[in-house]
This record gives sequence, structure tokens and C-alpha cells, in this order.
Amino acid sequence: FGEEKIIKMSTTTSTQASGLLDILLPELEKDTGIKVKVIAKGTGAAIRDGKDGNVDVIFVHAKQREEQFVKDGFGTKRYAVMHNDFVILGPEKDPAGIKGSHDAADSLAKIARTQSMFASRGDDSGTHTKERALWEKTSVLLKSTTTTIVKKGKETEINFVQPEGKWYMSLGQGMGKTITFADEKQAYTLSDRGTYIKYKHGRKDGIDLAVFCEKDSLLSNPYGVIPISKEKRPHVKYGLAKEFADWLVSPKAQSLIANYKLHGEQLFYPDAVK
Amino acid sequence: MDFLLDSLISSFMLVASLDRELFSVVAVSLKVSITSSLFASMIGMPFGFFVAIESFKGKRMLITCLNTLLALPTVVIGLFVYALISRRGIFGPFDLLYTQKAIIIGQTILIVPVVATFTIAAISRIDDRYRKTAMTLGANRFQTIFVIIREARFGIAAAVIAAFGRVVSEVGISMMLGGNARGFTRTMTTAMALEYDKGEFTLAVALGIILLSVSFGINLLFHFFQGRTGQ
Amino acid sequence: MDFLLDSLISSFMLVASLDRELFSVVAVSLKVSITSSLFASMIGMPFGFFVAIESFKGKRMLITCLNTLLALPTVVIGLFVYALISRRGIFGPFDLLYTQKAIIIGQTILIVPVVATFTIAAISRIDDRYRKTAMTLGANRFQTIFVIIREARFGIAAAVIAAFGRVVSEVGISMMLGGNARGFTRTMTTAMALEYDKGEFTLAVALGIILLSVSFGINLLFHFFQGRTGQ
Amino acid sequence: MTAYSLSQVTKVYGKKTVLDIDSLKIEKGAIYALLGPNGAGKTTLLKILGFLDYPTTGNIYFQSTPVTFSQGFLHPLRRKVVMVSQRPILFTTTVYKNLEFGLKIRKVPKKKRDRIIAESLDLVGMNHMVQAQAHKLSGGETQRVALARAVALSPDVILCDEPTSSVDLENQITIINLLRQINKEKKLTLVFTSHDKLQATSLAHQTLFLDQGRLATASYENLFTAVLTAKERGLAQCVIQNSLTLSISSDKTGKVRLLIDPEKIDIAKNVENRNRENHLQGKVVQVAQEKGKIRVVVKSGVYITLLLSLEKYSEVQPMVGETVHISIAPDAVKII
Amino acid sequence: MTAYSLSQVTKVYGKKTVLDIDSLKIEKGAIYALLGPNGAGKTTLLKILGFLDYPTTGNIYFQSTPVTFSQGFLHPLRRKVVMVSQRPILFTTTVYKNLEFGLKIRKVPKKKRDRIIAESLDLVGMNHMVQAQAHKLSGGETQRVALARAVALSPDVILCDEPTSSVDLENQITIINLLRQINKEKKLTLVFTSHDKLQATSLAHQTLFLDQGRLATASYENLFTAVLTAKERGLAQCVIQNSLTLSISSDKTGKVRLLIDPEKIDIAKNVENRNRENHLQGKVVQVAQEKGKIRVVVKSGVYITLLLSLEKYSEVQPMVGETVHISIAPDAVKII
Ligand SMILES: Nc1ncnc2c1ncn2[C@@H]1O[C@H](COP(=O)(O)OP(=O)(O)OP(=O)(O)O)[C@@H](O)[C@H]1O
Ligand SMILES: Nc1ncnc2c1ncn2[C@@H]1O[C@H](COP(=O)(O)OP(=O)(O)OP(=O)(O)O)[C@@H](O)[C@H]1O
Ligand SMILES: [Mg+2]
Ligand SMILES: [Mg+2]
Repeated sequence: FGEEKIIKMSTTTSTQASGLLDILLPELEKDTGIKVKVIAKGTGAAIRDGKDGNVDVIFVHAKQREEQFVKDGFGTKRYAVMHNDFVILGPEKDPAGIKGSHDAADSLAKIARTQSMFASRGDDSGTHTKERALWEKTSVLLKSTTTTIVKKGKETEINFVQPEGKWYMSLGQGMGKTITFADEKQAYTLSDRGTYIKYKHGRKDGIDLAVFCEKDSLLSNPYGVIPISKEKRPHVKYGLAKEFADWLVSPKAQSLIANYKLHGEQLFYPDAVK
Repeated sequence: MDFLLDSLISSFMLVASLDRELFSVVAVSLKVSITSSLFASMIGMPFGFFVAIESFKGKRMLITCLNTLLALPTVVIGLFVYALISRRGIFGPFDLLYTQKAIIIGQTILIVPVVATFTIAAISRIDDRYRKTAMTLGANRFQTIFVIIREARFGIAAAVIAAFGRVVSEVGISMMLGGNARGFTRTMTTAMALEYDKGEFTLAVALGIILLSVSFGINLLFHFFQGRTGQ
Repeated sequence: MDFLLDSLISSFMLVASLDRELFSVVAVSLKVSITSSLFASMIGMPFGFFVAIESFKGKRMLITCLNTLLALPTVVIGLFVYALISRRGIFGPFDLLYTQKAIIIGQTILIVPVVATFTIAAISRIDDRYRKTAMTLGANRFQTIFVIIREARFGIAAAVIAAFGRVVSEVGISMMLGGNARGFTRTMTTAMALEYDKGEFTLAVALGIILLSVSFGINLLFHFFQGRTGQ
Repeated sequence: MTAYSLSQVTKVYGKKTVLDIDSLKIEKGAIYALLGPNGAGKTTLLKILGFLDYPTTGNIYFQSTPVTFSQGFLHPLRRKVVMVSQRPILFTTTVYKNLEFGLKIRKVPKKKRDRIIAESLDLVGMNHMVQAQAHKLSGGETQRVALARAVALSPDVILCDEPTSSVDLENQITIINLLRQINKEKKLTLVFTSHDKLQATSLAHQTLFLDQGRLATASYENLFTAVLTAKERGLAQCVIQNSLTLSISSDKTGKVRLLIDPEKIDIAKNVENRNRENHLQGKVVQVAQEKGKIRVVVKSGVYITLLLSLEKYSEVQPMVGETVHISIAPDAVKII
Repeated sequence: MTAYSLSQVTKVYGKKTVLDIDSLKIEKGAIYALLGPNGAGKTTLLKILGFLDYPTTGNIYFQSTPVTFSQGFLHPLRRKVVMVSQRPILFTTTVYKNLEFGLKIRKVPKKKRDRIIAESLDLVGMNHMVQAQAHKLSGGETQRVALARAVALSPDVILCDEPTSSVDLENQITIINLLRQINKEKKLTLVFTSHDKLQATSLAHQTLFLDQGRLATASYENLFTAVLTAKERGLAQCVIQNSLTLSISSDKTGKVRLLIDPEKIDIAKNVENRNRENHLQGKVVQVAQEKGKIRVVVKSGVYITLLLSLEKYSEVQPMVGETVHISIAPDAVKII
């Protein structure tokens, strides 16, 4: 009877808030005996946690940064676990006229053109990263703000790129709060489907916002899990972390993901098993 | 601790760069927290006085309730005010949500118990003879209270300072009711929380250092003001 | 206000269901905040005494600094402690991050200034003759301090209660240093923040109501304890 | 005119009745001395007269109007009555500001205020400390400033709780003269407490004696704690402070408090009848004048005070230091 | 044996020197009375003797050891010296606990503690209030409990600041007797302040007179504030309290404080030389015994005290109420 098998995992709030982990983790424990200590935070902070070796594994959705993370040697491998999709939400009046669209960039361009209010997460999260990528695909004029700070004794610049204008609200909040804000101000926003379903159907007085743009391939939102490298951070429980990652991409876990439904709607699509 | 050093230097650079956004954030923070401290003092102090000076049934239970309210979580206040002022709430038509006013309302609720509790603690230790002396010299209720404030000013000042410290460093309510909208309701603390979420720890702490400096400045003003009225 | 009513009913139902998870969350909250209140009292009170009673150069400036620390944002404390105890920090090897100990460390830092400031405020209004009387009756330093505590107990109790209220309702530090790990470091406030994030506002407020009830219970204990030692 | 009229006034703390006054009239413009042992209720009575505390039961008329003990009603009355406490408190500021407080409240203009403050402080000899921090003053200085603070307001009534207890000799006389003068000039009603019988009788028009909360007619002298042991048929032997033994008529035994009426003690230089009951020998330690009588203090184990008529005094001519003989009539001793 | 020996001790507050003592020795086992007007520095001196305050400059020896004014050093000394303040403070708890505090600290066992507490309270007549809340006591009760609290500790030295100022007559005598008794039985050194000359001289072995911070040799009587106007060649006219005019030898003018030596005043029943300078007429108001002398108080505008030798007293035989003639020698008046 060995030591308790506990690993620590940093993840984005969406995996936890969606309730998916509440389905997966008990099964994991049943199968492997591994308990996972979940620490949910913003994508940036979660990746940071991984770099510092504070956790054994990370589970996030920012594909480019994840790949960079592996390239830098902090993680051993990115396991593609699943994806869900983003949607553009808007008020019933639909002042930008984008209802039923399947072209995300075009929809954003229309929102900008009509100066309809748009609520951005503005927090460098996976969702925000995606939003920025979409804006860059439009011809909307973006403004770049640069802040210079010192990191490890060296001056570092932090860039922040976003559209300018009173209609563009940069909030710096989590998804739920941003949806609430958009609902309150009758603004457009970019959200992951899971959070949207929760806020739309999960409550007595659901939000009024509706999905106006979806199913664009650009709106895909892939999640990856990366165990932290033992070479960089020798203290991590790499063995258990790997076991966990392997389990996640196993057929059993993948079917659990595929079958997870919230208010009758599927949230996540497994990526490991076709 | 290079991390702290980094942050310290960064904070200087931020201030030196005369960043307009930084100033807006500081201004919002100060405006909001000073206003809510004032409101809370206007409500909490007289209430504290009343409780401290009058003797009535259930007084100690009332104090216990006040003490309990010191543990009022920001999330509860946030949601409560939200329910009132959101589009669907009673005060929806005033369009208060996600404005500085909303933050002020929430923060005031947060610190009224702080001001009241410490006013009570400060007053109740003032010898009752000060009150009797003022009364026999012909002071009316108001003037008597004034005398007691004067005698208890150190404790009452501490109450106000603590209340200010509480709100200027508070995140939850500012986040929920203000919305952390850049240029509108972003305060120093919500900006810090954002930078933290982004993983920009250095910038977050740099902002924290600026916040502490600003608060030190305010306390220094207070210090000199108190110094002049004589301790 | 059906929203509040809903929450109230939900909170009853939660408690009635004897939910094991709820109890664990309440237990963690209480354990952590009581411990940090104790530590902070052990540090802040003697320090406050020292400052209040001794006269030395720069005393008022020290008090001003303490007052400034009342505005220490949780994010700064969180990051500061994080930098120390994160795997790459000095105390990394102790593996403190995301444990209850980490929360206690952070919260203690948060409220030491609260306890100290209010101890100073409470003590400095106690007539110096109490100290002189204790001394002339042969009390040593420690016994003199004890006498002054006795006389100032109302104010000092307020300081401790305020400190407890501050930490039990605090989210930032618990979130950053505890990580809100279910079953390990989930406290009432981080649970509320989570429910809020999930959009479960009713549940969030229900938890808030439970938190307030628990804190009321603790204050009630205090109330009776104070009552017996005589007010 | 009556300033105050009290009937059935009591004050109860917990289960202890500390004041119980059947009826008391205080005339306007007169000076009253309130005497009595510690804990008799003097301060309690003054606080009630000053409208700073309320009686548990009873009715009070002030200047012919019944007094309702409610906040709003009392404030105008307090403007007319100022109390100077036994342990006066000065506000934590300068002496000047302490005096200014009541005047400012009464909306006295600045110039007049300054004049009154200077005058009042002068009267108690504290003008040189007008800018001193009041809470740092010495005991006697504090007491004098507190008195000046009251006098400055020219109220109708001043209630002084031991106005001169810590005041030095020179200023005691000054203060007594001051009170006498403002009583005369401004028709001020003055009630003061004191443990100094001489001061009380020299200043007051009337003396009230309070004992265990009740007004007593007896004077406040020769009050002793004594131990009684029964002797025979209604007679008891009474030992006062282990040093004086008297024979009195009483059925009681045990510890009692008793008064010896100072007017019922006889004095003689030479012995006439050594066997007379309660005959004592002692030395004269003090002779003083007191309102048409002469007060003689004789030390005979304890200090016994005699009040002699002028005739008796010039007849016996007791000189200080002389040994005299006194005899206490059994009916002079009253157990209370 | 000396209890204290002070040299060059001063205490300065801000720019004001409130105490300035060249040299003072306090003998062990003796009783000292400390007299002086308000603000003379009596309380300040007692606090320094009680090691509760430090002198600005100067050296103090206590029981032949030099005193270093640092926390660690003073604590053992404080165990031997107890001060009872002018406005004593009782802890916010019962009378019993107030007395118990010092005994507990000295690790006196519970049984003995109870006995001592009962005895001490009995001595000041407060045993019946042993369970009362101390902070609710009356002024005099407080003072008596504070004294009992000090006596209970059987220290080497007791410093009493006006021990009887608010105490009633009966207990004043009790307390004086109590102090005298413990001084004798326990070789206690006692320093007390008072404004009651009679009490001071009757209790103390030695009297110290403090004025404006300095020890003075003159006694503490006939101290007046007067206005001088120059007359001629070193002579000045001196008006005391607007009611008494004297001619004295002085070059000064303006407001001064002066002392009239009570031993240098002559008294007579009949006029011999009406034209003698500084001749006054007045009524005898009090005659009292005082340590081999007789104290006579004459009212002549102001109260003037005379100290007569026993011979002079039996020669003149001034009776209370009589009109007498006194004359003040010009060298009897001293300006300070
Ligand atoms: N708040 C109180 N609670 C209980 N007892 C009290 C309170 N205030 C006064 N007493 C008691 O009432 C009695 C009368 O008190 P009071 O102060 O009137 O006496 P006093 O005549 O002024 O005595 P002294 O000469 O000592 O000043 C005392 O025995 C005192 O202990
Ligand atoms: N902390 C202080 N700061 C400034 N002045 C002070 C302070 N304490 C006392 N004094 C002044 O020092 C002088 C001496 O005070 P002290 O209390 O020794 O007088 P005292 O002789 O005891 O007078 P009293 O008979 O009135 O009690 C007074 O004039 C007083 O105002
Ligand atoms: Mg009294
Ligand atoms: Mg004094």
C-alpha cells in the first residue's frame, strides 16, 4: 500500500466550470487510483504554473502557446484531448445583422462597422487569444499598446492589440462575467459554447443573448493536456501525470467526453479517437 | 527575490512613462474608494455612536450582528447589489450596473460595518465623564457627540483609515459591479487581478506597489492633518 | 427579491442535506481563518502594544506605515508569497503552494496590520494611569501589559473579530495560494467564487448565507465568552 | 422662590438604594453645604440635581416646573445648571478651549468670550496657564480650571462636588470668597459638598447632612463606629475605636454607628463629680468660631467635638493645650 | 539609614522646570509631609520617588544604591515602593481583585492573600464592599480602597498623594491612625502630600515645603499674591487681595507672591501703639495646637496665621471671637 497517488493540475476555469471534470475525475480514480488536485485559473496563469513546476500537469486551450511550451522543454508532449467551439453571441435586436452567419471574421467586421457594442474578455485567455486572431483576419484597424517592464533584470515589452472605440469594451474578466456583462449591456461577445449553455439554460432567468455566428472552422477550440517535464522540474510526478494524460486519450475517457451533455447539448468533441 | 526587484523597477518605469491608462486606473480607484469611505463614514459613524452611547435592550446582540457583518463576503454583496441594479432588478432603469456608482454602492455596504464596529470600540472606551462634562456645560446632543469624537479621534481615524484600506485593496465587488471595463471601471486592483490572470506577475506586483504608494500618500496627508490638530 | 429568498431556501436545503462536501468546505474555511487569526494576533498584538506604549522616534511614521499596509491588496500578498513558496522560490522544497498552510501564511500577512493598528488604537486611549498603577503595585512588564489588555479588551476583541471577519470572507489569497482544490483547499469563499463562475448565483449566495451563519456562531461564542468575563 | 423641590426621590443601583430623599427644597440664591460620610449619596444627589442622571423614582421640580427625564426636555435645563465634579475632567485640549466650549455653545461673541475667559481664570488664579494643555495640569490646577469653566457660564445654579479638596490653602480661601461673591452678586444658587465642616459652615447658609442616602437632621460630627455589649436593663457598654468606653442606653449589641450630639456635651476645667457617668478627661486641641457658637475639639482617645454657646465658652475659657473634663449625657448618644 | 538621597534632581516639561531639588535625604522609617501650593511639583516628586517617572537630570540613591532609570533595573525597586495617586485608579473589576493583584504578583498563597485582603479593607473600613465593582465606587471609597491596596503589600515605602482629600471625617482619622501605626510597627517610610497643615504636622515627623519646584525652608502659611507699588527709598506699599495694606521693604513693584512668617507676628489684646507700622486689627477665628506651639488664625480682611510660643499664648490668652491687635514686622514679609 504505497503513498497516495495525488497529482496537481492547473487548468482553465472553463473545464472546471463546465462540470466536465466532475464526470471525468471520479472515473479516473476508479481506474487508476489517481486523485487530481485541480487548480483552476486563467490560461496565462495556468501555463505559468506549469513552467514554475508548481503542478504536474496542465490542461488548457491555447494551442500555439501549448506548442511553444513543449518546444521550450517545460512539457514532454501535448496530448490533444478534445475540442469544443466558440460562438458569437448577440442581442435579439442584432444591430450588426449577423444572424445565422458562419463567417466569424466577417461578423466581427460588421460589428465594428456598425459600432455595435462588443464585450471582449481582454484577459489574454484562450478565448481572448482566439478573438484577437479573428480580429486580425478582418480589416478593422487595430491599435497596439506597449508596456515596458523589467523581467529577470531585462526590459521586456508587453504588447496588447485590439480595436479602438467606445463600442469595444475590454473587460479583463472570466467568461461568465463577460457574458453577464454583454447580456446586461446588450452587446456582442465571443464565448465558448459550454459557458453559453450554462448561462442560457442553466438558470431560472437565463440570459437573453443568442448565438448568431457558429460553426466556422476558425471557431474551433482545442484542449490539450501536457505533463510537465521531469528534466526541467525534477520533483514533478511525471509517471502519474503521464498515466493521467494517457487515460484522458483512452477510449473510455474519450467516450465519457463525447457523452457529456449539459442541458441536452453536447459540449466537447473528443479529438484522440476519431 | 529578483521578482520583487523586477516589480519595483517596473513600477518606477510605469510611473515614469506617464502612461495615460495607468493614471486613469489610479484615478478611478481613488475616486471610488474615497467616495465609498466617505459614505460609509457618514452612515457608520453616527450609527456607531448611537449604539455606543445609548443603552437599550439587545445592544450587545446588535454589536454581535455587526461583528458578523464584518465577515460579509464580497461575492454576496456583489450578487445582492447585482440583483437590485441589473436590468431586471428594481433599480434597473437607473442603468447603474458596470458603472463607478455601482462599485461605490457595493463598497459602502462592505465597510459600513467596519466603520460602525470600530466607532463603537473607540467610543465605548472614552470615559463617560467626558460626555457628562459636555452635557453639564450645556452641550446639546450633537455638540456632545462632537466632544466625544474629539476625544476618540485616534480610534475613529483608525476606523476610517481601515475602511479606506479595505476598499482600495478590494477586488471582488469592483470586479462584479464595475466589470473591470478598461478606461471606465478598471481600478488598480482589478487591473492587478487581470495581469495576474494573464500570468504577468511582475506587472501585477508593480501595480500593487503603485497602489501601496498611493495609499501611503493618502495616509501621509492624514498623518499631517492629525499632527496639526494635535494628538 | 425572489433571488434572495431562493438563496435562503437553498442554503437551508444544503445544510439539511448534510452534504459531506459542504462540511469539508466549512471545516477548511474555519480551520484556515481561525489559525491565521491566531497567528496574526500573536504577532500583531504584542507589536501593537510595543508601538502604543513605548515612545520612540518615528513612532507616528511607523503607525502611518502600518495604516498603509491596511491597503495591502490580496493579489500582492498572494504573488509575494507565491514567489517565496513556489517551486522555484526559496521555500519551494517544502511544497507549500496549494496547501492550507499557504493560505494561512498569506492571510496572516494580510491581517497582522489590522490587528496591530487596532491594538494601537485600543491601547492608546487607555489612561496611562492604569499602567502606572500596575507598575507601582509591582507588576513586571508582562503583567502590566496584561492589565492594559484587560482594560482595553473591548477594543482588542474588536480587532481580533475584524481580523477574523476579514480572512473568513477573503477570496484572493485563498484562491491564489490554496488553488481552490476540491477537498483540499476549497474554502467557503472560493467555493462561492466557483459557483459564481459557473453562473450558479443562487448557490453562491446560499453558500454566503451559510458563511455568515457560521461567522455569527463564532461571534456568538465570543459574545458569551465576553459576557462571562464581564463587560 | 425655590430652585429645586424634590419629593420621594430615590436612586437604586442593582439592589442597593443609594439615595432616598423624602422631601427637599432648595431655595433660590442660597448656599447649601451637603455633608456626609463616603458613599452617603452626595455625588449621586448632585448628579440628579444637575440633570446628569435620573432618579429611579420620585418627582423633581426645577424653578417651579416639573422635570421630565428625557433627553429633549433636559437640555434647556442643563443650560441653567452646571456641575463641577469631584474628579473633574478637562477636555484634551488647552485650558482656553476648555473654557471656551460652554461659551461658544451659548453663542457668546468671540470678544466677550475672551474677556470672560480671562476674568474667570483670574478669579481662580489660573490665568498664567491659559494656553497650557489642560490634561497635563496638576490635581489642584485641574480643579480650579474646572471651577472657572463653570463660573464663566454664569448659570443659575452651580453644583460643586468637593470644590477645594485638592486646592492649596491660598486658593481655597480665594475660591470660597469667589463663590460667596458670585452668590451675592448674581443671585447664584450654590450646592456644594465637603468634608470640611469649618469650610461648610463658614460658606453655607444651610447645611444638609446625608447618611446612607437619607437626609438626616443630626449634624455631621462625632460620628463613630462602635462596638456595643449589653450590660443590664437597657444599658449597654459602648467601645469606640478601642480607646473610649461609654455607657449608653440601648438594647442593641454588636457593631453600630453612633453620633454624639456636640451640643449635649458638658465641659469643665475642674472636676466636680468624678463618678458621674461617661466622664472623660482630654486635651483641647482646637478652638474655632462657628456661626454664633464656638467649636472645641478635645482629644480623649478619639477626637470629640463640642459646640459651646458663647456664654459657656467665656465662662469656661478652655485654652488650647489645657486638660479639660467633659461629660456626655446618655441621651446625647444616638445610634443610626 | 536613608531611604532616599537625591541630588541635583530636576524635571523639565517642554521648557518649564517643574522640579529642581538640590539635595534631599529621606530617612528610613520616618514620616514626611510634603506641602506646597498647586503646581509646586509635589506629585512630580512623588512619581520620581515611586520610580514611575524619571528625572530629567540628577542622581537618586535608594537604600544606598544608585538608581538607574531603565526598565529592568526599576522593577525590583518598585516592589519596595508603592504610590497611591492623587486621583487613584482602580482596575475595572471587583475591589477584591484590585487588592489581590499585587499580592498575586508577589506569589502570596491564596489563603494568606484572602486574610491580608480582609485585614487591609478592614483597616480603611471598606470590608463590606469587597465584592463591589471597584470602578463604580464613590470618590472617597475609591481613595480608601486604593490606600488599602497599597497597605496590603507591606512595602518599605508608601508614597501617598493627598491620602485623605475626599475621605470623610471619621475615616480621615482612621487613616491617619492607620498610617501612624504601620509606620511604627513595620518601620515603614511614609511620604505624603497634603493641603491640610494641621494634619501634616500632626502625622509627620518632618515637613517639606515645595514651591515652584524648589524645596523651601519657609513654612507653608500666609502665602499671598499681592500687588506692590513703590513708595520711597526701598519701601513699598503692598496690597494683599484688595483688602489688606502693608508697608514692606522692597524695591520691586507689580504682582508678587509673598510669605509672612507666622512666628514673626506679634499679638496683643489691647492697643499699645496704634501708630506702629503694619498694625492690624482682627478677630480670632481659630486656635489650635501644633507641635509645641499654638496656631492662631486671625481674620483681618484675609486670614492670617500666627504661631505663638506656649508662653506668649498663656500670656495673651486670645479667645476665639475676640478682637485682637497684631503687628507684622517688615522683615517678616518675604517675597518669593
Ligand atoms: N454606578 C453605580 N453602580 C453601583 N453602585 C454605585 C454606582 N455609583 C455609585 N454607587 C454607590 O452608591 C453609593 C453612593 O455614591 P456617591 O458617589 O453618591 O457617594 P458620595 O456621597 O459622593 O461619597 P464620597 O464622599 O466618597 O464622594 C456608594 O456606595 C457607591 O459605591
Ligand atoms: N506632562 C506634563 N506636561 C507639562 N506640564 C506638566 C506635566 N505634568 C505636570 N505638569 C506641570 O508641572 C507642574 C507640577 O505638577 P505637579 O502635579 O507635580 O503639581 P502638584 O504639586 O502635585 O500640584 P497639586 O497640589 O495641584 O496636585 C504643574 O504646573 C503642572 O501643570
Ligand atoms: Mg462623591
Ligand atoms: Mg499633585
